[in-house]
Amino acid sequence: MNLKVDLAGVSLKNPVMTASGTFGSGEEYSEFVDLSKLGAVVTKGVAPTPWEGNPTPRIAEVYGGMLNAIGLQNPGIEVFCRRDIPFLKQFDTRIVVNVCGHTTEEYCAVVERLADEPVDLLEINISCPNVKEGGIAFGQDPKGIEAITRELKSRAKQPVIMKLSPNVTSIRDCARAAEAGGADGISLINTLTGMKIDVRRRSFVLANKTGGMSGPAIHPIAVRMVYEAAHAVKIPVVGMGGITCAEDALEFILAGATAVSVGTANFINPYVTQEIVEGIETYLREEKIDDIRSLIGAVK
Amino acid sequence: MNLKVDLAGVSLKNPVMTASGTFGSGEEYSEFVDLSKLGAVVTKGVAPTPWEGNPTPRIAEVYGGMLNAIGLQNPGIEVFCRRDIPFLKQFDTRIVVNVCGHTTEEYCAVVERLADEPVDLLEINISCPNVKEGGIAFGQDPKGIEAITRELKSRAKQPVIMKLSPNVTSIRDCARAAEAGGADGISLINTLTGMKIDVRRRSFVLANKTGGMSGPAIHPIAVRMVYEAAHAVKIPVVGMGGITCAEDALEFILAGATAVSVGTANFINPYVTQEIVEGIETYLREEKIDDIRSLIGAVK
Amino acid sequence: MKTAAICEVLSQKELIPGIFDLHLKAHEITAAAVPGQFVNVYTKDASRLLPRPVSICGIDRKHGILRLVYRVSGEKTGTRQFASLRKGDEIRLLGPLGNGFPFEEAAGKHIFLIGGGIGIPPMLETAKAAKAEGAEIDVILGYRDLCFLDDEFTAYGNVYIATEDGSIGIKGTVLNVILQEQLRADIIFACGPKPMLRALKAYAEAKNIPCWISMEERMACGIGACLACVCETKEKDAHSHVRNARVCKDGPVFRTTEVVL
Amino acid sequence: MKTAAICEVLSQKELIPGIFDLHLKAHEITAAAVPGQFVNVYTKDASRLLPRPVSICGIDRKHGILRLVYRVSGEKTGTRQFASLRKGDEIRLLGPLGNGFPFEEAAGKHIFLIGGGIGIPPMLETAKAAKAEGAEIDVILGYRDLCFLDDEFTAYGNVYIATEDGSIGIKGTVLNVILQEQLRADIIFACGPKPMLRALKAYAEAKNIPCWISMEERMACGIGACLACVCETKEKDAHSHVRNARVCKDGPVFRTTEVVL
Ligand SMILES: Cc1cc2nc3c(=O)[nH]c(=O)nc-3n(C[C@H](O)[C@H](O)[C@H](O)COP(=O)(O)OP(=O)(O)OC[C@H]3O[C@@H](n4cnc5c(N)ncnc54)[C@H](O)[C@@H]3O)c2cc1C
Ligand SMILES: Cc1cc2nc3c(=O)[nH]c(=O)nc-3n(C[C@H](O)[C@H](O)[C@H](O)COP(=O)(O)OP(=O)(O)OC[C@H]3O[C@@H](n4cnc5c(N)ncnc54)[C@H](O)[C@@H]3O)c2cc1C
Ligand SMILES: Cc1cc2nc3c(=O)[nH]c(=O)nc-3n(C[C@H](O)[C@H](O)[C@H](O)COP(=O)(O)O)c2cc1C
Ligand SMILES: Cc1cc2nc3c(=O)[nH]c(=O)nc-3n(C[C@H](O)[C@H](O)[C@H](O)COP(=O)(O)O)c2cc1C
Ligand code: FES
Ligand code: FES
Repeated sequence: MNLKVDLAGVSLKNPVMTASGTFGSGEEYSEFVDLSKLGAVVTKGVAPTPWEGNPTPRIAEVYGGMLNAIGLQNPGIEVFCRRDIPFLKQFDTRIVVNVCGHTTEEYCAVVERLADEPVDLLEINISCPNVKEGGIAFGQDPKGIEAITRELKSRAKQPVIMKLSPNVTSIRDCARAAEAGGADGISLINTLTGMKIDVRRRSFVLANKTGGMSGPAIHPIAVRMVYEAAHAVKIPVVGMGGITCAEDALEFILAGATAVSVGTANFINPYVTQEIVEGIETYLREEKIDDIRSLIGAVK
Repeated sequence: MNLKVDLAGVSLKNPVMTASGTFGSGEEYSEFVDLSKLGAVVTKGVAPTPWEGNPTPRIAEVYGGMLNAIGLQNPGIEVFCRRDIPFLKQFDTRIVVNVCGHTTEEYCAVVERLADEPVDLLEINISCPNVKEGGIAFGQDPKGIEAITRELKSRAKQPVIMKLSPNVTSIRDCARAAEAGGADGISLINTLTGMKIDVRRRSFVLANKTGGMSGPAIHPIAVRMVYEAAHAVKIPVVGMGGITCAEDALEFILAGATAVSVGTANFINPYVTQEIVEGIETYLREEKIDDIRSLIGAVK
Repeated sequence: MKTAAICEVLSQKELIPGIFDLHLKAHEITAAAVPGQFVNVYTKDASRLLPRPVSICGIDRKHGILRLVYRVSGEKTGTRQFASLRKGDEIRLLGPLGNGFPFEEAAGKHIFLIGGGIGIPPMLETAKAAKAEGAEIDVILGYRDLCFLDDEFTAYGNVYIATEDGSIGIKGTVLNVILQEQLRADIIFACGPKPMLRALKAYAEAKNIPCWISMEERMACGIGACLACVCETKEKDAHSHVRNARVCKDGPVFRTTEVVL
Repeated sequence: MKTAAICEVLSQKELIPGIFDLHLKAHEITAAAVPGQFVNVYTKDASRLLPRPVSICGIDRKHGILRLVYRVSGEKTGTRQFASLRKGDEIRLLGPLGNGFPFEEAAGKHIFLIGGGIGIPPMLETAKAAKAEGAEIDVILGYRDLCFLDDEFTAYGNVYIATEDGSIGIKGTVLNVILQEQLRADIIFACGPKPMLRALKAYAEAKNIPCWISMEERMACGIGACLACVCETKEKDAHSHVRNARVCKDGPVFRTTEVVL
């Protein structure tokens, strides 16, 4: 039985990765999960310098999910390279670094700094709804996506995966723009912009007013977008959004994803990523499928 | 205590309406709810001629909601005028007719046919994700929205509310386009396009592959969009998406909606619309608020 | 009168693996129900919102007891949640829904009551009602292998059994029973999987026997408002005039001659 | 070692209206827990996903019994669901989380243990631990009106009470107690609402008394990974180097001199 997949030229031992921002740099969850059992660890977004993020409250519970407006708090690339990469190198898993910036130059700075680091893939977050500059501003406009992709590709040593926003009219156009800019893959979905109001206090629940919605509630929207994107481009697609179990992950794969990322579910069950790997194995066994790759995009 | 609101020149006894397509033409739910207690009944979409809708399965359960791809089955405007309007006229509530069509001409035909009928408002569905022609094709492009709004406004005798799609990059632009076209109001959100895959059968759950997602899972996204739209235009906004209780409805009103529509929740609790009216009354009493209108857009 | 009510569980037992027999206190629903109607059952877990339609298997009007017999369709399903209900627990129902079998048509006639698999439960109360009308009843039940409820039908008529593997009764389908036992009827009432209904429709129409069948479709409202649950009809349906009748309201019981299977 | 475990409810009672006292079988968690740590409690209802952080009120390592005392914060909340738990029910926990009070600092010292409202529960196990270290303890508890847990503190020290309305003890806040009773301490441990913590911070820093307080913030992961639960610190935090420490991991207990309130 083969669980290995090839993501933009990088071989993953299985298609299960972590979703950026929900798994730190793996350290906290390594108390629960053997990171060597995962296809890859995708780190929290990292910028050229430390970012302090948004004021609190940063999160709110919503039906079947949550809103977050963390605002990309992170220690900056130097601390990251010194502390987090060596930590992750202890494990037999792939390292995907999620990159953020306020400007194209900032994204470029991170990508260049990582050139000689033992990092397998770069995931470029052009879809964060919670920062004033950068983030989603890049990710909602096909022209912008193509331009920044091209810029980063000309500098990156590792394969580049562009992380797309679901807050768009046509995910197909965004996917094609990333492909046109030379991306080695795309990942989606980032969070859907949402809002919660406290009707008794008559105020926003989040200090940032809006936040990104994640969790099982968004899964059907994410599957649809992954399906559309996978049919629009030839580069591989990483599917995410609301995965809580192996079946949720398999929906993405059947819709056309080569790999998947698990986010919010980690907060509910810290063992979940490893359980999903095991659940996929069980599924393949029960369905008598030899090779997970035969499932990629199998539902048309 | 005042619950009355003015929606595009039409006075509603309270802001609670039904969401199109979830309440038939009111007859079935009149066994559970006193329709005279509602601000308005919004009917299922009606076209110039009978439409047979999509193949089954037309619905699927998803986490915190459902997908539907009914495909606007309806008996056409003649049967509707003969049967459904007289039924609704028995009640002391406002009648809002939801209009659909494959082409601008078809929308116009319905609107013209309704000119001399005792109908209070028209809601124009340019956002149905489940039909091949018409529907969402009109509703995702600001230019298209403006054009069809202008066309309909030149023919309509009743105030026109344009129903917008959430499957867009900028709901603000869509809202402004409707306003520019002369709309008397806008309503949102229609359903978010989603997909569900049966991983055991390895096929789509819906015959139509994709369907529109509704129910409490979409509420935070809808509240955000209503907030954005209400701040982009001067015309009144009807908020909907995932309302299951008075608090959910009040979030929309605080975000800027003049009225709200309750959809999927009817399927779970057929008494829900009336309970929401009562819940809003209780809230106003407890919070010592005299006039619901003071809450419209109160959270900024 | 349809009612949405929170009902108390009186008892629940597993008849055969995966098939549960649930007795509920539901005065208002039993007061209004007729055989062949169904109820919508809601899960407690708020993440699953849609109702599970379940046919009425037994109506005890005097004590207000409603009986449902249902199959757990898989893990992580709503029916799996129902299976954990214990005496004293509560569950939300909406019903009675749909039209029911026209058992008054059975008065004084010789009838077949045919059930296949999880389509068997509604036939039990139908048998009771048809018997009360003075019908002479042949009950024909099709199972995969293990039987349930079969013993309870003997009070109302001759019971014939077919199993896929032939472990009990006749090997094959309910139609094999009819042919092999050379049974005859004036009227047929049936509920079961689509292939069975299709075969019965062909049989009944060939023999010119009036036949009513109970149909299944995914449902949301359960009362005819959402148009989720349609099935194709020969003539224009009364609601939308497009040959798509609502299973929940215009059915679930249809004359075979009305529907396209 | 943190564990996510399904725990059995041993008992639950309502101490005063809306405040519940829950005893759980949680061997792995009690084995690792120290006073001032907390656990994440998950609802059964799958529509509510985030954990409810609840401080550990009691640790019975011998019997593996964990005690939580919590307030139902409103209708339709997760805590309202917890309140319906009965003996034998199960509930999912993750813990122990956070750092706890440095009760070893209390060894042989005179200390204040201060709790305000629903901040009182964690002080009970802290009192036990500090007493075991040989501390001399003044317990100062602030309530709105009705008292709970106050009688249990008498085993560990002198108990002073303040109520907002003065119905019991001294009218006012815990600070009124300190001033009015002219109490003195070498060290302070406290948990309670932000205004109380702010006042204590000012008091302790003015008097140069080392003071540790337990902070509150909305949480998702509970283990330091998501950066939801930060509080402002004076110096750069160890994780992100931006003066935003994680309450769930770097806290919930901080030296007042570390944080900006
Ligand atoms: C009129 C009618 C009467 C029925 N009577 C019985 C009965 O007496 N006993 C019995 O065991 N079953 C009966 N069924 C089938 C029963 O409704 C489904 O088995 C059940 O809904 C499956 O729900 P689940 O929670 O197990 O599955 P899930 O997979 O959790 O269901 C997800 C959604 O799909 C719907 N769904 C899944 N399968 C079906 C199906 N076959 N038909 C309709 N909706 C489905 C569910 O209602 C739910 O909305 C009847 C169906 C209909 C339409
Ligand atoms: C470290 C720590 C220890 C705590 N210890 C206790 C305790 O011992 N006893 C006790 O009664 N309460 C304690 N609290 C507060 C408790 O977490 C909240 O009252 C509870 O989460 C509210 O949940 P709910 O289901 O009642 O409300 P809901 O409105 O259903 O909660 C919605 C979401 O908001 C979060 N939330 C709401 N209020 C708070 C809050 N004040 N702090 C953090 N998250 C909140 C919930 O966790 C949940 O994710 C503690 C909080 C923290 C951070
Ligand atoms: C608390 C939180 C923080 C996140 N931070 C990041 C981030 O730093 N970079 C990024 O690209 N996505 C970030 N995301 C988005 C997730 O990686 C993921 O795309 C999204 O949450 C959908 O997946 P899920 O539903 O499984 O959580 C964050 C999500 C959450 C909930
Ligand atoms: C079964 C179903 C049918 C619908 N049919 C229509 C329709 O005919 N016209 C329309 O404008 N919207 C239609 N909608 C969308 C709803 O009116 C509403 O915009 C959407 O469901 C969000 O609200 P909710 O979450 O409260 O259901 C339909 C929704 C559902 C679930
Ligand atoms: S389920 Fe709504 S019409 Fe039948
Ligand atoms: S709750 Fe995730 S870092 Fe504290």
